[in-house]
Amino acid sequence: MIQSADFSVEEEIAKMKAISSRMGGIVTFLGTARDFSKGHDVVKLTFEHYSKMAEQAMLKIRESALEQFSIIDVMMIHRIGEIGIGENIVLIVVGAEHRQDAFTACAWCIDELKKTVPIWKREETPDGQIWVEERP
Amino acid sequence: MIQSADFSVEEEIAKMKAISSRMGGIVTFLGTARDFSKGHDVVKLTFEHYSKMAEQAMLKIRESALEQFSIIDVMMIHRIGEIGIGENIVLIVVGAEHRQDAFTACAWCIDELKKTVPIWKREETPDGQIWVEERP
Amino acid sequence: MPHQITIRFFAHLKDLAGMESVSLPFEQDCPLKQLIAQLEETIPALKSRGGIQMAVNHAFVNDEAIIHPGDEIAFLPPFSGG
Amino acid sequence: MPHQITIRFFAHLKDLAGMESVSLPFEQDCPLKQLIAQLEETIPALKSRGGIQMAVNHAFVNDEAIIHPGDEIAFLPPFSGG
Repeated sequence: MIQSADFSVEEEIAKMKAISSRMGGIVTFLGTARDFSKGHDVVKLTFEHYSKMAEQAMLKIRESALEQFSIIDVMMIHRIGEIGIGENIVLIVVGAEHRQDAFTACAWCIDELKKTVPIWKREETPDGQIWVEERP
Repeated sequence: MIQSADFSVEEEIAKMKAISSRMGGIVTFLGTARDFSKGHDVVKLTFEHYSKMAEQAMLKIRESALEQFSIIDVMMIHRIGEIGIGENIVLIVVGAEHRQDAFTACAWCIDELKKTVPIWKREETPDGQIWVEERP
Repeated sequence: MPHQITIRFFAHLKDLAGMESVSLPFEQDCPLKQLIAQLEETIPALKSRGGIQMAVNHAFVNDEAIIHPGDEIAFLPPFSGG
Repeated sequence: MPHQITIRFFAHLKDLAGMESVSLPFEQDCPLKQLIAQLEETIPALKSRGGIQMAVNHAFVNDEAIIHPGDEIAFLPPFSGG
């Protein structure tokens, strides 16, 4: 899901837990806005996306993760628009019977999101705005 | 920390975020009580611990993780006493500048906790109580 | 939609192109690379693009893809979400 | 504390021993293995222990460790936290 509103990690985990009582491990990745990046200060972030394509790419990651890992479910949210330092950017929640599968799938999903979802970050720095293009 | 009370994932993540504005990734492992284990139903869990030794072992894991991984901080909570199906058992929150370090450290901490912290799980099943001894 | 195509720019390409999107009259199928060549004449800054991926109707394509009237073409710089 | 030691049992060993802990009179230093041998005579079920680790004063030790009056000795079955 792509949205400008913030999300609650607790609520998203609660939704994940509600899916199955077989769930033994939930691994979560939360990406937040840092005040420093590659040697310069950052004051604020703005995320832009190619709406339809980004939604499709997120769905594809979910389907592919469910196919290739022994997990029960995976949920992804990415925020767009203006995001202040310390605020939430992205959340990935993976529920599995066993923790190793959840760790592997969660790390894979965030890597894949960065590679395949058309979302772009603009950093506002004391010296102006920078569109970030490297994959961290 | 070892406690019988439940914890709030959101609050623990908020505490982690407050530690540093350099934090870019927070990886969380939440272990919850499953209703099924190694072929039998589980109705309830009870955790027992060797208090002083368990606290020491948890501190040692934290120190060791801070030493060997590029992370900003790590926080661990394990509950003891009675725990119903679907309830939280253990939480590990790792904050880092970069996500790979957070994933690696979080997975290491939960492995290490299972290996080195004197905590024991008793499963209540429809056929009686079982002290679990294998390392999952 | 028929007889025209829409071209969309994102991130720094939007700044380079000076616009977010443009609709152009378009009558006859042609390879994407031909369309790009034409655009580069109008917007020379596009020539400096590196690592750009192209999408047609929300699917990644290469330069050889054939563009039809009604298509939505997008210039996508390297992503930086997450 | 002097002139006695405390022995603690956990998890299924607590059930086997029929007690959580016991304090025994103890005057003279001796190796842990000697103490364990004595305990096994009193509580035969302890003989069947597998994968048990021993701790003295909250630190892991092996059978050769020397026990002193005042020590706390713990029988620790394989852990199952997390």
